Amino acid sequence: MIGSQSLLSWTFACYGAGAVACLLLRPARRLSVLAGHLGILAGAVLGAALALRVLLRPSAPVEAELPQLLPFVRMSLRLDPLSAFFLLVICLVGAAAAIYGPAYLASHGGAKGGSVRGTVQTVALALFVASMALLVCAADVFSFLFFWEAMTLASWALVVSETDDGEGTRAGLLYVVMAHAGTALLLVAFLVLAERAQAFDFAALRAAGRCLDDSTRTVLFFLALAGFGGKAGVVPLHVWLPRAHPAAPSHVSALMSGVMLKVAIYGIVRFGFDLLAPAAGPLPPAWGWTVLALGTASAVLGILYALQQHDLKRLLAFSSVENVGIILMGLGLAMRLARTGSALSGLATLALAGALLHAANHAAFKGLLFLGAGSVLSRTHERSMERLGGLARRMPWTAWLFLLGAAAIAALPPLNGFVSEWMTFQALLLGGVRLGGSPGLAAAFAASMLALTGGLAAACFVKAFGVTFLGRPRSAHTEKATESPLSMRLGMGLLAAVCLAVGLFPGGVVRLLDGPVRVLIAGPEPSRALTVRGPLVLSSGSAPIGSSISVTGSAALLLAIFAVGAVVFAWPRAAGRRLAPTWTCGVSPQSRFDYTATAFAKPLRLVFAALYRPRRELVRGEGSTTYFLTGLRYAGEVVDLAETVLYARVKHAVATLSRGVRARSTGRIHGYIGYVLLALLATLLLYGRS
Amino acid sequence: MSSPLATALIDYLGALLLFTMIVILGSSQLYRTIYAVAAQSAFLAAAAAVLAIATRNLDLWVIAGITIVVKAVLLPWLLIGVVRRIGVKREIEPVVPTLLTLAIAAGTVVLSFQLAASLGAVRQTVTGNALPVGVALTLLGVLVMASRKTALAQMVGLFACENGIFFTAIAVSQGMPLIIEIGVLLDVVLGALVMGIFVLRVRSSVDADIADLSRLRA
Amino acid sequence: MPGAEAVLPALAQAALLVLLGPLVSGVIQKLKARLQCRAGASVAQPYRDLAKLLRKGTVQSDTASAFYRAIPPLVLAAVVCAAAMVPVVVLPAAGGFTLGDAILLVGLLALARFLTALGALDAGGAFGGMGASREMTVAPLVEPVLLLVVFSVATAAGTTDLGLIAARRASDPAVWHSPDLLALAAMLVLLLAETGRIPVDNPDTHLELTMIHEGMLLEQSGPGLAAMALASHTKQLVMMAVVGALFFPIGLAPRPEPLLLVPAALAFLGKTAVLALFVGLVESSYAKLRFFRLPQFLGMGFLCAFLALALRVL
Amino acid sequence: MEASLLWLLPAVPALTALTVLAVRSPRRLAVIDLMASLAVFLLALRLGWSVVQHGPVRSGLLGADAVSVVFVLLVGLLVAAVSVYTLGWMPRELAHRGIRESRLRLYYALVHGFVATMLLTVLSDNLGLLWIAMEGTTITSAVLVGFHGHRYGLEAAWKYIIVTTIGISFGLFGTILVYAAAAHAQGGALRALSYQAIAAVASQLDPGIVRIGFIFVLIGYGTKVGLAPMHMWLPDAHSQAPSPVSALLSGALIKCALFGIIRFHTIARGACGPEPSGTLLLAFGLVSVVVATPFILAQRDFKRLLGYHSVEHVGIVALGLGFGGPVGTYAALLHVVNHGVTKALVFFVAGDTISRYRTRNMHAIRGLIGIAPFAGTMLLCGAFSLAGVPPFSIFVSELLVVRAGLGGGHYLAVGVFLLMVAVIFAGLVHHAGAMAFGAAPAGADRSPSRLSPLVGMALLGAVMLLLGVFIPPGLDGLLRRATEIVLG
Repeated sequence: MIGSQSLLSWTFACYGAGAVACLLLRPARRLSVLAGHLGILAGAVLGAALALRVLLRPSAPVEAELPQLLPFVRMSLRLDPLSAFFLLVICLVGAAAAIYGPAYLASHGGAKGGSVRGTVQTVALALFVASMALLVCAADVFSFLFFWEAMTLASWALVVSETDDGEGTRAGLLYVVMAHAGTALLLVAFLVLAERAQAFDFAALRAAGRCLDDSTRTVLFFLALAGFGGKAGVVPLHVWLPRAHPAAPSHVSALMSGVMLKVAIYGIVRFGFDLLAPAAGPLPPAWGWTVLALGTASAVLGILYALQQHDLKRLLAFSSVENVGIILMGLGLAMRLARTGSALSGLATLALAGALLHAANHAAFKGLLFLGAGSVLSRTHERSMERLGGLARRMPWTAWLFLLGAAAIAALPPLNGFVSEWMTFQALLLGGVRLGGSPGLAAAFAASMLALTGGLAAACFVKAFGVTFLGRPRSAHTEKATESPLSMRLGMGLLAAVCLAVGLFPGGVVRLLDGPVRVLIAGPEPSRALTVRGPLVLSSGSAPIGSSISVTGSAALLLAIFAVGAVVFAWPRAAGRRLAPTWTCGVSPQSRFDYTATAFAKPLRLVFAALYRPRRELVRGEGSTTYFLTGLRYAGEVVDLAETVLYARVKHAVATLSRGVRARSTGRIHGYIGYVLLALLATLLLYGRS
Repeated sequence: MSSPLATALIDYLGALLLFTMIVILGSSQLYRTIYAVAAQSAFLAAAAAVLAIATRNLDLWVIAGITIVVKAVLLPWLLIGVVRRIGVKREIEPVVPTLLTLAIAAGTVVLSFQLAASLGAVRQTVTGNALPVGVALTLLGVLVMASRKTALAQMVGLFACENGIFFTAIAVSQGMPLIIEIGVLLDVVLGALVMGIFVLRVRSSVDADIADLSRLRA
Repeated sequence: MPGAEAVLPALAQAALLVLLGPLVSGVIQKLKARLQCRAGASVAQPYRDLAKLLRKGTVQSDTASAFYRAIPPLVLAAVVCAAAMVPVVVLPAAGGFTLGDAILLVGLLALARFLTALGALDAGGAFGGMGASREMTVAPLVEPVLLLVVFSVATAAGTTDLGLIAARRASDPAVWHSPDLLALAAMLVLLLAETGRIPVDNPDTHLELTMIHEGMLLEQSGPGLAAMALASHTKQLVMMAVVGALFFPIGLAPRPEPLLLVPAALAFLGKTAVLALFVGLVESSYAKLRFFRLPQFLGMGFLCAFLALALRVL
Repeated sequence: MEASLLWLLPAVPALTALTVLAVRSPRRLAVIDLMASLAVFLLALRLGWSVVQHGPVRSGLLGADAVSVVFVLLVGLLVAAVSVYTLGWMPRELAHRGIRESRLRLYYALVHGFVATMLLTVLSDNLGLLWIAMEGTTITSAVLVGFHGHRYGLEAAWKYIIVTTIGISFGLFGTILVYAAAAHAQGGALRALSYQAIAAVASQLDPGIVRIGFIFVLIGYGTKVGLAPMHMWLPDAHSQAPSPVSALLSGALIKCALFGIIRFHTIARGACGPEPSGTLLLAFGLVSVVVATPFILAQRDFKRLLGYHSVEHVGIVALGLGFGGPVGTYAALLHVVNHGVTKALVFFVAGDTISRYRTRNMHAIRGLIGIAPFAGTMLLCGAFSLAGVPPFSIFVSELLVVRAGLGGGHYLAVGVFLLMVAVIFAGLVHHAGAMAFGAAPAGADRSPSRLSPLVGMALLGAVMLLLGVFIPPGLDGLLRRATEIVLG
């Protein structure tokens, strides 16, 4: 049994070794990529083991001192249960991506790229995963910011290196710029705190945070919220996300959408509940409400925009915005309820546990979905769902795994998505009852919006799966598609297994949340609060108030009934089963008859037209009359309000301003001299007199 | 020679320096400005000499001598040489209207006197009105450079500006250390040479006044 | 098995709902026929249809995937499972093992809907897609309403467990407040939508322009279709049972004893009959709404439900 | 020994300048150039070592303390890198007739004269000598700026020499005022201009006159530094000079001018307390950062872009000095080094790029990574470093500057600064990304570049990365002592 210390160092040694090996073996391209991913896998496994150990055995947290490089900061790592929980999430998806990666790069990335790209992407991936893992372990400001930026840069490299066209580059630009702006805010928040603490390490910051005055505390929190929110893709700071995430290689998209957003969530949690928490008493109520409102907006808008996407990966990216919103709802409620007294602290625990669990769940199923989309992409080289279809018969494994993910993200029982959303529902509802008045109303409204989100998510993923995998293939590539190699399926299978496990045995998983919750709020531990009626039953609060479900039980029942039904209906009969073409009013069916993504989403597009501002144009063919069409071309799109309303205007304003300023400056030397003279006179006038 | 007399003389010379500067500012004739700056340098040398007598400081004699040689003779001669070479037209058309320039100049002088007035204790160290005059001369020199179109006028302005500095240096504390003074003069001469070369090269390559080029912008 | 005494009643009630489901449909059909001055088919007709379908063979679309065959039993299983969460005649033992609450019920119904829509898309062709698209447009507008209604009642009871809610409300009728009227209104709107009735959907037609639910079943045949039909019958009754449990928890037996069960069963039949009557009347006295008018109709329900919740909380 | 080092350092390049005038063959010229530069570098290191070991060194008009050593080391490093780079750059330049072979020795002579004057500037203990040397740098570098001889070069050179000479004259005026104050305080002769002597008695100087003196010096030397609004000559000059010279101008020269300001800053702090000089530096620093931003955003010319970036970064240094305190001053000095190294590196890349694409219009430069992978990578790294992203050096110094600002409670200034930095980051990454990625135009020169430019870039790139993740204890100690000296 090796000690946690060495386990920690070994974890990151593996990542480093992977990157180095990949660089060394560069001439042998396949081998180098493989070596790199092996390193990542090893690191992920060790990291997961370490995280589990810290989570299950609440002993003293693991600490490690990094070599002191810069004279004025001492960099150190500290693995408390909260960090461990997020480290577990990172390592989980990281492992899946590492298993999945080599085959994907070989079949897709390598096809266009050549050896350089493969190597670059592998190294960048190793750095990416490692920096995320280090980030959640960071125990001082400098290393936090350092790994934060390293994470951004590595993912940026992965985004821009994937394609040669300008698209990836533009997406990367938008991404890195917004990330950097966020970092600037974080910088201020951190450094103000560090100034108060006169030190860089989190322990001192925590101590300083205890004795802040409320206004400063709130200002700092909102700075941090904006900084992290940008990275987490909170509306309206989300515009970079649906561009950058799809542009990366699919297993990297899985990491970016599934994990990187969670790292931002980690930041919010760390700041809100830990560093900035007052010594005693509740957190400022404004925090909780703001986070709740942002979460609600992100959830609804995210899924609404996801519904209208035709690019599979873009759709998934938008749905990440939705899920971050759901997580924030739980967090917001927990912030509002935490430490407000015994009656509500149980609910705070419930909400926080729901949020954290949903963070983990989203990592699992969003990772799974992105990997699935990746294998579709690598097999068909098609990203637009309009030209996919009928893949369920051609790549069954991918299809069923994707379906599992889709059902999970649509919060359908008995999968993990349902569990965490149920917890959030319960928290919102009971919280609303307990709070009463307008706060309660806000919670209730959030609950209703969450319900709406759930319904829309179901619609969205019926579309995603149905249009992509069912019906007939709508392009030649898709026609010839074949199942993806074993390693890719294994990568997906790992995450699918997690979705099932968390869904079927939530009681067991809740134990993992005890540590983090204990660190964050002084409430009852989730495993006590949530599994009062035995491990198979999930309860919100204790009876009579509160309700409970047994996903396990109902799943068993579901299975049993299904078995019975299957036997009955599949019983051999006199008139057996035969195949026949689908009924299309007598015409022999073609793939053009199938419903496309655009068609599927049209009703909702019209229902929410006020939000979408849909643009459609019909182009009639040459020489067509009202009654006789020679040809008809339809083009339509949906605009992202935030983009058009906010960003376009700001960008335009800045551009105009700078052009104006440039136009002002004539290159005449007299002007130059004049400015010097003016500066001197002005300064003398202002500062000359003593 | 007694110190009060020296102070008076310095003040008179300062007035003369200012007068010459105003001539440079106001005149639109290139030759006239060059002669004016030469005269200015002569007055400067005189001031140095006066102080030399007053303080029996040998260095100041040397400085006076160098000033006469370099600033009153060498540099004007160089300028006139350049003017002859390129046959620049005698008139200098100003960038800023001359009257406005003069108004600004008046304001500058007032400002510099006010500034000096605000420094109580130090004024004792400085002989007479040398400090405000020096400030004014320096600023006005730059004003000339900012308000004149031709390169040569700008060079004239630069020399005038440096005269102001030297005057201050002399008056404030019997001149800077000698070798520093010499080094400074050396730099002035070198700079003047380089500028002259530039002017000539631009004339020969593109037939334009170098101070008029404004292709590089923003 | 922990709490078998709690699970067995649930299963029994679910079985009851499954068995009675077709009957309710038959009754409604009979009622409509009468209102239209027709003799109409007997109330047992749905049973006959099911039996017929079960005997028939299957014709499956050649483009459908392997998953296609598994869909009907899965849908049925989901609905039956949902049925097990509703107290029909017996109240659950307090603090006992509970299978699930209203949210799980909604989730299971959503699962059924999800699978149905996928089955419709699987066959390919325009009708299935159209049905799925419309169904998934209506669903997001319906589910929140159901949840809101449940919440508005749940705030009174402090739990989302239907059994506990019913028990709570049965114990003291004073819990009946003005918000419940709004909630009930929303629930009735919802009932029509969820059971695919006019004015939301028209169960009797196969015109591609009007149908929603039927459109999704076009490619189903034989036993598969039977399963789907049974599922929708059951779902309809489940919704009615939910209405009963939420708003009229009268006569529910506190313990599974014969003496208590009989009146409870009668009470349940009475409630169901009333609701069936309501549905039948609405169906025969209203016209189907244009599809794109539905959001307003359902929005109305949403508003009622939200107001009910708001009044409860405030 | 140390005393002789002081004379040796400027003397080596000065003598080299004279000797190369007598040499004709390009090859031999290059070799002499390289030798001399390496010698300068080694001497600088030796001087730095001895100062770190035994404290300040003085002899006559020259002197070296920790502050000047920081600048000497920077100059030495850049000179060496530039010579290495020039080895491979010059032949291509000759081929593209950028420089005529007949004037080659003049070029080398001027470069070394330039270096000599720079070293003299930072090594002079006498404020008058400092002024003389700085004017010397103006004259030598002005000729280099105009070296190409086409009208743009000459225009830039004229603007450069005129504007900076004016500035320098103000600097002289300020020097004289301070001298007057000092003379008043301790009626002395030659020693009155010695920095050490003045700094020693700084507390007794008359605050009023020192304040005015500092204003003149700040505006004057600030013109040479390129602080807005006196910066306008800078993009012209730095963009028109030959690339290695641009690297020296941006990397080293403006830092030497900064050295002058720092000296007077110390005196002013002594005389009138930290308030006036700090506030002025803060104001001008902020103005520079703000003014540079729009020009960086809407810029087409690669080298002008870099010029405006120099404006921004001297602004950041001024901010650091203005925020004051140990942290701010340390950050400012560190930033001097970091920006010098990074900017020189990027100018190297620019030189290579421009000679490949035969244009400096950034809209016409595409796909550099494709045709010159190393240079392209260096471009990206340099751009990110300039934008203040870890793990590159400038991140560290900017972090410290911000920290100092927040520590001093200058929230508004920090806010504006961070906003501008974010906007500039956007512009810079946009430009760099567009140049690095995409498909290169057909006309571009795809030949593999020579070794020596790559070595030059690699040298600076390594330093840039190293200082981003690790500050050697020696350098740290040096900077700390320098901070103490600056704060008086």
